[in-house]
Amino acid sequence: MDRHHLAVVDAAQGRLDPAAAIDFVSDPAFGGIDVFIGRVRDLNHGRKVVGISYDLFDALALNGFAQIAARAQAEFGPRLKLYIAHAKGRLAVGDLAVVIAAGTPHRDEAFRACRMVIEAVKHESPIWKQEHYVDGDSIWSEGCSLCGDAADGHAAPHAHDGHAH
Amino acid sequence: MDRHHLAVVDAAQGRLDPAAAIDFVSDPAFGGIDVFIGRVRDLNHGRKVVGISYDLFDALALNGFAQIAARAQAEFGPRLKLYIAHAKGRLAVGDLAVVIAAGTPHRDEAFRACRMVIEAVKHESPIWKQEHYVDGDSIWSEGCSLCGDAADGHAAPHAHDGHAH
Amino acid sequence: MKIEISLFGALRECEPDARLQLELADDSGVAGLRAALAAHAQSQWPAPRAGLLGKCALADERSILRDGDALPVDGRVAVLPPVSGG
Amino acid sequence: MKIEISLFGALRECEPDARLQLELADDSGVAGLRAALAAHAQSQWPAPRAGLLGKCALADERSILRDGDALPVDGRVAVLPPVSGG
Repeated sequence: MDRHHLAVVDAAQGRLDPAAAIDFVSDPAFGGIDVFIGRVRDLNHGRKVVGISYDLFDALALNGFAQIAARAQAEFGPRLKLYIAHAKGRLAVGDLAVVIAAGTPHRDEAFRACRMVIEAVKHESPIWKQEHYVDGDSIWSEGCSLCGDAADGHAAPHAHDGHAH
Repeated sequence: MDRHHLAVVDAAQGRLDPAAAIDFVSDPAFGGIDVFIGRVRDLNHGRKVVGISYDLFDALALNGFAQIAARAQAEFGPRLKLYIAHAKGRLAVGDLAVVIAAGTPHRDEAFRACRMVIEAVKHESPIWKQEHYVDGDSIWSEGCSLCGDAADGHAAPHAHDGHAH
Repeated sequence: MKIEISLFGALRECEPDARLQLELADDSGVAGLRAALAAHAQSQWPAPRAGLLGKCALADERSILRDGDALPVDGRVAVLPPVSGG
Repeated sequence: MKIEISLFGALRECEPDARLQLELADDSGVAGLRAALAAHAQSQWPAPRAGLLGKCALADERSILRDGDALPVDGRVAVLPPVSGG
């Protein structure tokens, strides 16, 4: 599916590249591109963070990205181009965890598609985050259970157990 | 104001640079960055476009960008970093007309700030677009009058005369 | 006072270098300038451009000028057709 | 049949190489696997990890498996704790 670039990028082998994302979703017919970049930040829930390790079930994650892209295309039109890339492995503060880009003829669809995709990636993809703190402690984030609504493959809003998204 | 980069970039002297925008709004405390890129597309209202000339009243545009940034900061918090750059002069299809980037601790504010800023830039800034068509014709776009609501400096929704935004 | 007027967008081509000067009484205010400009456009510009003037805002480098405002002390005013950035 | 189970996230450290094998009747289905896995976790894993299992989904490489589904023919199943990507 050459309108969608879907990738899991091992931190040991490369970095996420917003410029590549922008290039990929560019098209002479497109006036609007929206790009979301998620970075590792230095503080979470009041604790000093030194890094994050991401664990992924790669095969299911990539199949899930393809399903998310198909849903976005159904909602925002067949011409939509999407770039979805998530990092895997150990990242430092400031490293990029996720890059989403959406290109469309007009800007409204670009914004909405990009937002829809990042929400779906965060709530449905088999990705797990372990935060490493300055005091040497490490904690796996609580996250969203896939047993409920999300297990149907829909992006239905669901209750969260007080964890940050 | 070092949290805001505001620029008018003459096409004869340089290009808009999304990577510079991303760098500018990055911060160790930020987890979310949203970037909007507006490009010249090859078709508008069914006519083949070969390029666009942008005319700007630079001084007022930059003062307006600063006001828009101040409003965004009032709405999304003092830590918001913003990059607002608009091209001026003659652009070809695929060239970048505008780049907006917003960096914030969490992604919701980044998306909303970026969207608010591009809407304000499009509806309030003293910028005029002349489309050049493949048949040699050129037409100034109809645009939004600044006499009404927008003249108060507010981003109030207002009726449009059937022109595309 | 002499008012130096800059034209933008579709109005640029109405005057050489997209500029014109109008002489106005010091107390004529923005409303007076708008009236003088309309009279000038009516007689000098092609009809569609003169008609566009009704949708134009007037401004200095800092903000839009309302009809009740005084003329800028530096005598410089911009005529802003409906905008179409982005 | 032999089921090869992969563990992810907070459950990785519960087994060497984050894997375990369980022997199940061919017709036990996903519900049977879930029960066998819970029994194993109850006896072998520290309590908080075993408790996490109740919030976990089971999946193959293509999709989430529901309790009524048959076991995957290739015998490979992943245990997915609540997710926290992005």
